[in-house]
Amino acid sequence: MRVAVNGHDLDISDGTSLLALIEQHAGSARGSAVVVDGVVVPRRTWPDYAVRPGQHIELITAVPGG
Amino acid sequence: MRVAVNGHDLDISDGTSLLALIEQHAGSARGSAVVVDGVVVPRRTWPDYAVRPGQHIELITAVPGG
Amino acid sequence: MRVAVNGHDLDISDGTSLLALIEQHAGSARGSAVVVDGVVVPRRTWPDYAVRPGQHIELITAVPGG
Amino acid sequence: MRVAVNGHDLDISDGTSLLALIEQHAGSARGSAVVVDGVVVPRRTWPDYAVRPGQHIELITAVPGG
Amino acid sequence: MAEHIDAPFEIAGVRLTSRLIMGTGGAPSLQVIDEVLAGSGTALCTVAMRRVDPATQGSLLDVIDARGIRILPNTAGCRTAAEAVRTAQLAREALETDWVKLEVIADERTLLPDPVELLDAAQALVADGFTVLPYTNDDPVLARRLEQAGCAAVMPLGAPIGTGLGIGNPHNIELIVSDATVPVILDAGIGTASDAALAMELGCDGVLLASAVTRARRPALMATAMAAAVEAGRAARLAGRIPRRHHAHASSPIEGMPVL
Amino acid sequence: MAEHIDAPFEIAGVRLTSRLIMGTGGAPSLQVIDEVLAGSGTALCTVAMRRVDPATQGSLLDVIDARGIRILPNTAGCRTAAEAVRTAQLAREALETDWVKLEVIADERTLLPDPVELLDAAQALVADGFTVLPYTNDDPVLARRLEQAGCAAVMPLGAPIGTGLGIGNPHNIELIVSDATVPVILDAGIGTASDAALAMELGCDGVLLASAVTRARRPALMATAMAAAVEAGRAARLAGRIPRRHHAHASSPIEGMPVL
Amino acid sequence: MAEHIDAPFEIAGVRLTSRLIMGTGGAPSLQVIDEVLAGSGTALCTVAMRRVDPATQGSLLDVIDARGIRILPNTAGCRTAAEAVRTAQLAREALETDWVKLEVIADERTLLPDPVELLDAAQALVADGFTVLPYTNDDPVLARRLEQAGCAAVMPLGAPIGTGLGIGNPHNIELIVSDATVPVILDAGIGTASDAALAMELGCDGVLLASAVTRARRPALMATAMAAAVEAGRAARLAGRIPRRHHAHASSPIEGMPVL
Amino acid sequence: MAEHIDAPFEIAGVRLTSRLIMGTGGAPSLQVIDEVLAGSGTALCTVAMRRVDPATQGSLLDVIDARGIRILPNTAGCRTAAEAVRTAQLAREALETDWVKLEVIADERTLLPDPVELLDAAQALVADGFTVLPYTNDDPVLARRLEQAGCAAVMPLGAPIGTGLGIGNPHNIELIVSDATVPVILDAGIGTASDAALAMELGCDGVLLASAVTRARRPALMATAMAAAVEAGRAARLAGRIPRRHHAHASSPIEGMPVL
Repeated sequence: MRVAVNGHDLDISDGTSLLALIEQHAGSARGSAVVVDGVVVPRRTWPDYAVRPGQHIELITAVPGG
Repeated sequence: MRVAVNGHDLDISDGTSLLALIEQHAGSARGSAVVVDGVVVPRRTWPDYAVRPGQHIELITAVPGG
Repeated sequence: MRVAVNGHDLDISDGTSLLALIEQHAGSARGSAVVVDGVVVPRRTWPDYAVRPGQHIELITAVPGG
Repeated sequence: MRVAVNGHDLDISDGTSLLALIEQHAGSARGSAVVVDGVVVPRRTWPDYAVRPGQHIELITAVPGG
Repeated sequence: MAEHIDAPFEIAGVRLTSRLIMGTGGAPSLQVIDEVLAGSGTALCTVAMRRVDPATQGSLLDVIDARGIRILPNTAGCRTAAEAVRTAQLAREALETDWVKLEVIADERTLLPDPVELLDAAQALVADGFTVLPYTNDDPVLARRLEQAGCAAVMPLGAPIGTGLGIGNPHNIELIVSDATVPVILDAGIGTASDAALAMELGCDGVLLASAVTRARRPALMATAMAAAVEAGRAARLAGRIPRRHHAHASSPIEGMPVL
Repeated sequence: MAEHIDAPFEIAGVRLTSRLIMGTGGAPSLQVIDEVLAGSGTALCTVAMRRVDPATQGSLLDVIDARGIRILPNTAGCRTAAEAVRTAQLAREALETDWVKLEVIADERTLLPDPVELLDAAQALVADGFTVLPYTNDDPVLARRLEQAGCAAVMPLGAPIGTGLGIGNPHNIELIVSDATVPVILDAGIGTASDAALAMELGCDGVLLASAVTRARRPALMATAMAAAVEAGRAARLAGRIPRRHHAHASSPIEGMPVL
Repeated sequence: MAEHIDAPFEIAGVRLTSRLIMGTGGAPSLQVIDEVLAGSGTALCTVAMRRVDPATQGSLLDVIDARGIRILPNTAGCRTAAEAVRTAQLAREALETDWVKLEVIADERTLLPDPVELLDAAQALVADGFTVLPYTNDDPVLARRLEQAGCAAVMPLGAPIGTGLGIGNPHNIELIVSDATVPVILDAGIGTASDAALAMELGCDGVLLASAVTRARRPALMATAMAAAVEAGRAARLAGRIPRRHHAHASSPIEGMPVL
Repeated sequence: MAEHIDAPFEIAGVRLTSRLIMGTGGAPSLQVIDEVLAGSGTALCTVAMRRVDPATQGSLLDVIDARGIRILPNTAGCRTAAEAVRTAQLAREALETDWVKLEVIADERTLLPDPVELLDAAQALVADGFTVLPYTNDDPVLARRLEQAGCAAVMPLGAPIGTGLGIGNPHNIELIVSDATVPVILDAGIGTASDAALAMELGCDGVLLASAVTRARRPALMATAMAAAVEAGRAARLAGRIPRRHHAHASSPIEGMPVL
């Protein structure tokens, strides 16, 4: 199915969990946050949260700054 | 009758107009403004404005400053 | 005859006076001074001062500065 | 006999050595220098140097400063 | 800032014949105020609005009018937008002008402007048809917000009122000038003539001061000093100063030294 | 510094109608020199002594004379007392003046004066009947020694020649002024008008500058700026500036606020 | 500022073992960040929140955690209160901390804070339970408003971010310190060690910097310099500096000179 | 200045373990001197030479020796080269060292060095085998002359002795450093830690101070502050500070902002 991750369209397998998506992109879930269609998704729900087609997902993490 | 002018109680004769009150205090009406019971009284109405007992009157003028 | 003027060898006609030399180089004698073989030559003596062969002559004048 | 030490007249017993004079004034000879009648007296000669009447003696030492 | 030495100085379309704006506070007498206004050559001066005091001798307005100087009432002493707006309305009624020097201070100790109340007051007064000249701090962002709110000029401080500390942060004044499309008037903090000249060299369009002149030992003489300094600073700005160099640069020729 | 605004400015008993002394170096043409001299209103200007160059167009002296300006020859480029004395003697012969701006520099990189050679040269020139105006550093002790040597003025630098860095050490200039009984002329380092005003506020009797004007983008305009700045700074000095305060001081009355 | 040299440094009741707070931006590599964190001895460092970039090598958080340093996420790049609040909430979710360095800038050119948006964001975040450390300008009034809004510290700038211009207006920093009852952290503008020492001498409780260290020629060495400077400045503040005197004051005895 | 952080600090071939040189004047007691020497970590301290005072309690030399600190006698109070030379000779006899801090002051009010007498004294003492460390003004030319005369270091002032005004003219100190091939020690004028750090950032090899520590409210604490400041300033110099920029430069990434 297709979703938008950080502004880029992406094909992912059906039933992918948010946790899997994050680990795939960020290496680990540590230090990351997720916004799906404008809503912050609490960390504890990531394992069971199944990504649905067409969702806009923002994956955010800590980078050097300030 | 008694009125309050700039915070001081004052006896003035009945029927005193605002214009008279101002000229008596400020010498002239030029450069002055008046607030009666919290309302700014337009300059053009001063001659016909009869002060009433118990009114709180603020007479304001320009002084050196700034 | 040959003389050195401000570091350049120069042929001038015998009997040339300092005054003539100065006027020829500086246009006028005003604002100029002359050193011949290391000695300052007073202005009043320039008309009668006959330049001699081999002399080293410095012609100095005022220029923009300071 | 009388000598002048640092500007003050002083009675000292005959035959007093410079070393004795210094130790008496400065506590110890360490860090001190002596000028007698305008001449610096080398440290090694102090033990045998007998002060003579009327000499002007400057005893100098290190003090807090700079 | 206008790039011609003889470019007129205008605020809200009104041409002023001097870039020095005078405050009238701090002088010992009306006589001194008169001398100071004369010496400064100013075309605009501020007044405060206060309760009528029957004991007052002489008329400030007569002194100002006699010299043909435009009046700029201020809202000195106001601590909230509401007070400032009300005071501006009284001044308009009293002096028949819609110009106002907007001051909204946060406390009596620093007399520094309160940025939030100041911006609120500016917006309200502009909406009410006033020509607003706000006394502000030296924050380039607040200056921009005030201009966006429709103020006719921005008047950043050099230092707190009456301190005479000069221009504490020239870099901020430069930033304000580089951004502004309305006149920038350096207001408050000026202590002496070189401070006023520097303000103009930084690109300000004018200078507003009071204490530096009215509280000087010889006020009238200081007024002439400030007038000359504003002219000097403006001319220097337009003339294009030489760059600062780390090493010396001879002003007499190196060549042509005589051999003596 | 004389405590009357209209006290005449005199060096060695000669009254000068301007406290701004102009150097003539650094200008692109005689035409610009003429405009600068006119704009500055100066009564005294410096020239350097160099070998006659037949290629030179026009006469510097004619330009200066036409404006009735007194000439002050300098010894720019000299590195020893002997060179400076010899150059001064040539200038006296050439220009029929015994005034000299004495420069004895230590190197071409800093153009800073050599204190020992400078003092030697000053003593020799005074003994030879010259009116000596020495260009010196900002050391109050050297300035005093030069005055004791009989110099007619002392001319400390604000910063190295041509740098435009302004007055690097105002404290030293104040010390020199507080000691001196001859005129103190701030010489070198001025970059813009506020620097010149500051020099006068510190108590200097005059300012000497060249590059700040001749190398400005618009020299004639900068000359007028400097003239105004010197006047402004002098007036401010005499007017007695307000003290610097750490805390604000209101210039509008605290009392009499209306209750609105 | 605490008047004991060994008084602990606390923000919101959390004790920090160093008064130097490090930004992690501007370094060429994680390796340099690690060296800088080590050299600075910091106990608190900032990070920014950005989209995950799969290309990133190594883990910033691992580096920070390995040194036992607390994380302070910032809202760098946010232009409105709404953006800043949202970013702070994401940071809380990502990093499991309710501390935030609040930045709300007005534009990319000056990176100066927007006073109105900043105050709004501070109020909203305090209400939402955050421990707010706002990056603010040097306006004493805005600093007071931020403290009144419940911020855990105020972090005024010395100069705009990354300029290295030092502390442009020390007088304002002194005013902020004299008023504040929460820690004052000098944030932004530091260029070199003496700037950091000065910040502490003015009474700041700590210093936050990034570019001055991460962009120095030798970052790790500059980190140690800053650590020493913060210590030096704090000790000097507590030791009570000598007054500035206009005239000299001998440090060797005047009396007892020998007659030689 | 040596370009390695661990490059040894040497004067006349003698390695010193600290770049902070302490004066011992101005302290209320020997006890405070001892605490100050300990806190500063200094390896070299100055003393003055005066007439023996039988009333004196305790031995300064014992205090200094107990800490293994080298002694640097000064010629404080001398007004002529002859007095200074004589005083140096006495110090050599008394303290068995040929090192001397050469001071030849012009007057008691400014305590500024007399350039001519100072240079004469330096030449005489070098000829007599002394290791001469002259206290000089901030004139780069005089500093060069002193080095040419064979001095082992040059010690320019930041400001007059005991004023605590800091470094009045950093540009001159930079010029001295850029020229010198012997150590440059900033001597006199330091008021607080940031001044000492700045001296090192300008490229000085060391700092000499007394009053700033001995007359501070808490001398021992200020001594530690100065020691840290000298280290900080030196490290910052060697680390290569960031350039001063007119405009801001972000320290957090511009890219990768999430869309929220």
